[in-house]
Amino acid sequence: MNAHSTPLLRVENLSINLPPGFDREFAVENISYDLSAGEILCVVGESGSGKSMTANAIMGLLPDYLKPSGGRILFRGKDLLAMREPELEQERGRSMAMVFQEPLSALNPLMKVRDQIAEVMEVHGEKNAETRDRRVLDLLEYVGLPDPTHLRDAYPFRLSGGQRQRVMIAMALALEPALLIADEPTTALDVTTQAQILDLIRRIQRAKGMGVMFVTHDFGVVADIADRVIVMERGIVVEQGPAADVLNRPKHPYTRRLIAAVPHREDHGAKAAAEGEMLLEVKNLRKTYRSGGGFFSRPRVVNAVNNVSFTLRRGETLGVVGESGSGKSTLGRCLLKLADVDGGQVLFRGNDVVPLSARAFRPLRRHMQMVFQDPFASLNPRQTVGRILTDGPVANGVPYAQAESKARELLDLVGLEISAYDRYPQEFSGGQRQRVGIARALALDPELLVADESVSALDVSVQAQVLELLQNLQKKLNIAIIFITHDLRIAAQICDRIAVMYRGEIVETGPPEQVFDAPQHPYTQGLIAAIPGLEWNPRLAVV
Amino acid sequence: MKRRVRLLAAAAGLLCASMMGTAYAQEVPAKGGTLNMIAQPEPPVLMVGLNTQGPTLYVAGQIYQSLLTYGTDLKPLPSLAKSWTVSSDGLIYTFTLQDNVKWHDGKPFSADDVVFTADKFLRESHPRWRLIATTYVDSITAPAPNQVVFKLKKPFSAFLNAFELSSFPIIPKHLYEGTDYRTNPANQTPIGTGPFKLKEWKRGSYIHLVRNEDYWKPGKPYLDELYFRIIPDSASRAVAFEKGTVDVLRGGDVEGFEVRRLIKLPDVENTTSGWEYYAPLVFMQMNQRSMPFSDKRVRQAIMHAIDRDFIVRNVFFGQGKVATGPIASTTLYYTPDVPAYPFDLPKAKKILADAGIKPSEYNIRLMPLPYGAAWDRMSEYVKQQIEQLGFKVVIQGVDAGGWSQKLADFDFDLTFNFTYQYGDPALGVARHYLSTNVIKGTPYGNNQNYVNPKVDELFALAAGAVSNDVAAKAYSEAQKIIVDEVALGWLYEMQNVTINRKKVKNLVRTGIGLNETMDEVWISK
Amino acid sequence: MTFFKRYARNYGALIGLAILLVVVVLAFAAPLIFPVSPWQSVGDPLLAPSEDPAFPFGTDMLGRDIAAGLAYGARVSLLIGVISTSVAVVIGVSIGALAGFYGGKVDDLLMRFTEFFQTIPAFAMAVVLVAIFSPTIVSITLAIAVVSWPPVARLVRGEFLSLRSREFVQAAIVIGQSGPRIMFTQILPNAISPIIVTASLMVATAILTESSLSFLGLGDRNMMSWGFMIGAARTMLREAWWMSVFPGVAILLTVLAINLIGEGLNDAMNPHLRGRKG
Amino acid sequence: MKTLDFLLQRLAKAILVVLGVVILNFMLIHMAPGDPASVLAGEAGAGDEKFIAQLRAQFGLDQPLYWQLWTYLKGVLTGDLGFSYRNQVPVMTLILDRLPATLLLTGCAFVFSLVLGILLGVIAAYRRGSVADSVVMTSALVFYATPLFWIALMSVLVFSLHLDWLPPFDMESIGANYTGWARVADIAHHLVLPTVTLGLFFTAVYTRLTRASMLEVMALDFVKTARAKGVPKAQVIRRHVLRNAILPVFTFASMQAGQLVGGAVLTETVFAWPGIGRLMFDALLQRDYPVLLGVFLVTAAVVVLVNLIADLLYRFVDPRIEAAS
Repeated sequence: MNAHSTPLLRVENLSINLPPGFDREFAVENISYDLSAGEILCVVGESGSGKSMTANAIMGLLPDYLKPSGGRILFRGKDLLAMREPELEQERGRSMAMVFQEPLSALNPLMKVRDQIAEVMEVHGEKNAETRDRRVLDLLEYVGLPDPTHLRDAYPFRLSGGQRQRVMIAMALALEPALLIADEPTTALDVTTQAQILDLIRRIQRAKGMGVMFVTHDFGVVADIADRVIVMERGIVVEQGPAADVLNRPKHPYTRRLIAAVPHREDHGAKAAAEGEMLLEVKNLRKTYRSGGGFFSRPRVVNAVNNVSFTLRRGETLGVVGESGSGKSTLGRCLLKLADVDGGQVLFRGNDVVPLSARAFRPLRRHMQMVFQDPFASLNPRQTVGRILTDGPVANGVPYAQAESKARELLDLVGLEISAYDRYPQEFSGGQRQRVGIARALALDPELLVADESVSALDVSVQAQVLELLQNLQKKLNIAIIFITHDLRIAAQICDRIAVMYRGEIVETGPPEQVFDAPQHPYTQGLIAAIPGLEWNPRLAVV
Repeated sequence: MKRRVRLLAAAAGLLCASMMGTAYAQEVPAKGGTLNMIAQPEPPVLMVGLNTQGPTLYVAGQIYQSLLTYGTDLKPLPSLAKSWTVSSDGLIYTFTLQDNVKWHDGKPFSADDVVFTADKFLRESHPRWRLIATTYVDSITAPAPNQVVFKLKKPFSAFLNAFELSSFPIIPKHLYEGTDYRTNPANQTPIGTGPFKLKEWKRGSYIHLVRNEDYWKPGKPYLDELYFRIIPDSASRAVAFEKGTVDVLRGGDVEGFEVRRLIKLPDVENTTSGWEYYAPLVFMQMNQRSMPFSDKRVRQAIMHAIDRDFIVRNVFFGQGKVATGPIASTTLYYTPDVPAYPFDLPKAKKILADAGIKPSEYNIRLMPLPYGAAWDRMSEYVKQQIEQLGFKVVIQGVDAGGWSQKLADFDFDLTFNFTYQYGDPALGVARHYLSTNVIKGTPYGNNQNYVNPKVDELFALAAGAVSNDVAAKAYSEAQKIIVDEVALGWLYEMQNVTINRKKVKNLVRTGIGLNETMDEVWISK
Repeated sequence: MTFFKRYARNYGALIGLAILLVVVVLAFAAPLIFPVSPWQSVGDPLLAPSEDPAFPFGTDMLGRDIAAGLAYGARVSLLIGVISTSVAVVIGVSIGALAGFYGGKVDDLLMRFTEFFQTIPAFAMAVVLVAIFSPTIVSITLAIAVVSWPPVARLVRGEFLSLRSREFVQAAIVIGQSGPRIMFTQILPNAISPIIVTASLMVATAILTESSLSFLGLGDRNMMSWGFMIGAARTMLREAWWMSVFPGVAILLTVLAINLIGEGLNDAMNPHLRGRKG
Repeated sequence: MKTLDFLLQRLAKAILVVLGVVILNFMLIHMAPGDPASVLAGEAGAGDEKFIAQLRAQFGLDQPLYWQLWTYLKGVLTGDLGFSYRNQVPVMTLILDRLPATLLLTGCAFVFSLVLGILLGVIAAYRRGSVADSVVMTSALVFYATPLFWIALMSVLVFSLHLDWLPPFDMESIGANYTGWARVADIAHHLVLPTVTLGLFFTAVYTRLTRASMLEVMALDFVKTARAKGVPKAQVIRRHVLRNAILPVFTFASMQAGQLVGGAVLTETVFAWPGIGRLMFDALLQRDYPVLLGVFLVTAAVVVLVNLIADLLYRFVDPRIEAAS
């Protein structure tokens, strides 16, 4: 630690109590770190580690029920915790600013972009409307927004996620604060957008000499942007140091575990080319969404899935990769007839399922199962795990007793206690729930499994376990998997072939090596280039 | 103790009020002024030939006039007819009309209007007149512009009683001849011969009448303006009188107990006079088509089971008098010499027991008359009393629409109703007892299905009598039979109280009370 | 934390429960406490509350005991409140569930139908229905149900619409469950807490509506109800204040109690007020 | 969707809704027992069967029901709402006579309850957990639970009879012949009690709604953003929370417009207010079907219109709507 100059920000022995009823006493406990001007400090940790809490505590934006119970937060030598609200208001927005995770909800939906940015200046004493206006224009241009004169009069809902986040950054920069706190600012964004925003933050930080505190869960991002890193686990700082040290020479076991779990293509075990029989053939599949339309306007048409064709063999894993809006989820829903198909064929074991009615298709459903994204939303909170696992077989005519014994076997298979049978989903962690979700799909002995972003809501360490489980199960049961994900690293790690989707179409298909090393389509190339921490190999850190 | 003092004070107040009333009556009438009254409920229409409900008559009585009116002794008095003669065989009635009478639109009034009214308009649209006309009238002619002659087919002792406003309002021929009376736009701008003209009717708020400058009585009326205000809530109506917003309360405008309070106010006088012609009489109607009411002993028992005095005292707050029979004690041909039914529960039970009737076997539907709170209280009381005999009683709540429908269709067990006597039993009383009047489809006949040929005969005899004595004897005999058989359960004679500020003079002069043309009313300054 | 503990954190809700318990006990025990019919004249007319210790709440113009009326009135209020709400909930849930689950044309049709009912002023509609079908306890209950189901339908539709796209419902489709089965076993149990909260508030509204109808003279004339008592007392507002004040307070307290309970249930059931872990 | 497009669609829908209401009510009302002809006959003093049959024919009541409905609908399309059996006036005249009074009363009650409700709700939310919050919310709960007619009676008792501050009934001093501002003042004086009585329940509703909505919005991310910008709390509430929070209150309020008319039935009866609520009640008791239908038709039309205006305003205030639909 640099003892010679006063750091921009110094957190000293900060503790924040949790109200009774939580699983631990402190949200953060006795944490200390420094942030100097001109450096980017990444705070990294899994969900519940307390990383966002410290960020909010600095800004004085903790919810009412959370109160710091000890320690100091010194900003340019002054203790923020001892400040009264009006003083704090003076500092907020002027000398320290914050960017949040959800760019849509972080902007007032009923206020134009220009007014929201101008407001920062207004409340901090800029009385001249013209000056404010000029500055807004400058800022919008500075953060790289197209056509600022036009865009400043737009409402937030008109902007894309990346544009909104740029507006947030512009707002934060309005008064050139000394400290910028970014709380997972890219988590809700697509990789390509994420790369741009990271780039922007880095550029601005360099130009303005700001101190940036960057909260994230993604080590790839850390590798891209951090000068220094602190790692948090359950409210405690377990390790801190320069980025190169922490990333490449982690000392604490927790850090090592986290880094080991970061997905990486090199893990891909060369698998024998799938030679199983043909299970699924998709030909020229189309799905369009129409919306709006009236007496004077034409309806808007979106080709969510456009002329998509591919094949899948037994025991094979096909990765479908794309950014949000690329149509990858719609494709998955179409295959399982959760959405109507507008054209093309889906041949399952040679029979086209598209023309089948819902009733006629129902008996076939047991062969094609799905693992969902959200481990919280995908399990009915009012049903026991046992009920969740037996509902499917029972609906397909299996006697309850048989379904029950099968369910218990499955619990064991996916690595859960048998006693989970009588418990409710709320009693389990996210990873355990996702195991239940997988068990539910397997209860019907499917031949095809569609996994739609099945691990993206999980913390890295859990993610790795679930991926491993899926791979093991596939080997054991010889199931075909369609693995839909936005994360190329994961796809590369577990898939036999990867299909890249862009605007409803498959623009490129091939084995991971080919897609990664010799991407053909410009979109794929961009996508690969945007992967965070591309240069960093986590496997080398933990050998 | 407290209560007794209050009563005494009330009595004293009453005494004072009546004494002072006579003292002021000597004053010389003053011209000008506005009289504020209440029309309750709001009349649907002011065209009195189409609607003869109380409030309609009240307002329309100032606009329209009839040939005759009646004193508090029920003797005919001149109105639009200045004189009349009856032939000795009782078949020719000749009316001579007032001179210089004009309609409100300036057209002269003549005998043609009367003939049109009697022969065309009322014959079609007036339910009572059309019966009289069809049964008794042979021809109606106008031998001279100021003379009308009615020739009857057979004598009708009540004929001369049928010419007041509610029975025989005169309609302008020039506006109605050859039109559809009900949809005639003139219904909204009533044109009569009366002392006041309609200026404005703000529905839901008030009806405003102004002085008719061309009124045929020289120098009359005294008043400039009349307001009839619409105040649907009875408590509010009492407040309106108290605050001086209105000067007159008609019987029924406020609840009975409010009357008790209001007549004690200073500068206020009251009278029960002015209802002699109508003499409303309240009764229970028991459907005699089936058991238990088809048995006269049940009806008698029920009469004994109901404390009618209690009803008068506690439900109608003393504004009534227990009725002894079908004819009101204030009207012609009344006889007190009929069987009496004092309140006596044990006796009522004994009658039923002697008759071998088991009340618990019967479910009685009791249909209240939907006319307001007091009527509801009466139903509730009667229900309790009948239940004490052991009957099962269910109150069947209905609104005005449902009530008249069910009554007209004979779909009821027990209900309440009241009748106006219209000065003569032949007009207002007989209709409820004649077997010929058991007519489905109307709520105001012999809906209880009382049938006794002897009674039919007696009523016919009385109606056709040329001599008063013959009529009196027949009516008296009929009353005895009817009361013994409890054709209806007579409860009480309504005594409507008119309350007004003392400054309002000459308000109630005749037997039709406030429906009377107010051309003699004035306000002292 | 158990459900009751969560509920008991809200003092208002506890007070509400206490008041309602008193009312319920009163309703059930009415024939025991007052063996004589509340319609029966039992004392002098118009006794003020302090005048005769036998009638702590006074008597009305026919000498009927106000206290007895209050007790029997509780029966009517609760009976009509609970039954009409149950009927309304059944109608509302069926329509809302179908509309929300099937969406599209079915939804359009059912929601248009619901709109018709919402466009007509509820109370005016209830008045017309009761008047037309003559006021009996059955017609009043049904009329109140008929005018109060639309909000339930909308609520349930909203819940179904949002739950339908939840992943666990998608999962139920994928494992081959049938539509009705999904509606009943997957979605409905998850929509039940807002329905219960709404229903509890509807009971309160139904009691108010019943009293308003009775006040207008459209109550069941064989049942002593609070609204009826106020309606009957209305003309004697100045002479006998106790005749309208006590039943008014009874309605106020009961409705208040049910509302407090509703709020307590809402607090206890609403998931985002619970401390969420994970 | 373009605003004009939206307007046309909504208008078409509105007409459909009103038409549906008419048909629904027509069927309902004619299912009722109770015959207008016999009521009329009763009012005329008596009546034999022929007389009643004659009345029935006069008003087309002897026609089959579908034919009556058809005739009625044809009339409605040409602005003819039929003829009142009882008042012998075209229904339209009767309603137009009474509608202004009801619009005045319900309009005032609407504005009163909305303004006061939002104000109190905002205060309660802003001072959440304070004494002011408890007082506001407790009184809101009490008014929410008090029967409207009882408040009406009690307020007449207190403010008119005891204190003599306010007139207990009527819309204006009849016969006083005020003109100009004196008349406005007079009507305003008469308006106070009915407006407050009718409005209190809804005030309570809007207070609770506003508070809940405020708290919900206050928990949203953009409020945190505003605070992170250093915007003072009061300004955050005013500029960011309020606008977002009262939108749902407005929507709800516009949907409740019809319920005010229901309340007007009671209020108008107690305060002798010459509006359509009372007209409806009288028409109902007298089985004056055309009037009853007319009132429902007009009420539905007004409600639909209010909703339409609210939707348009909403589009104006919330830029997202146009894009979303």
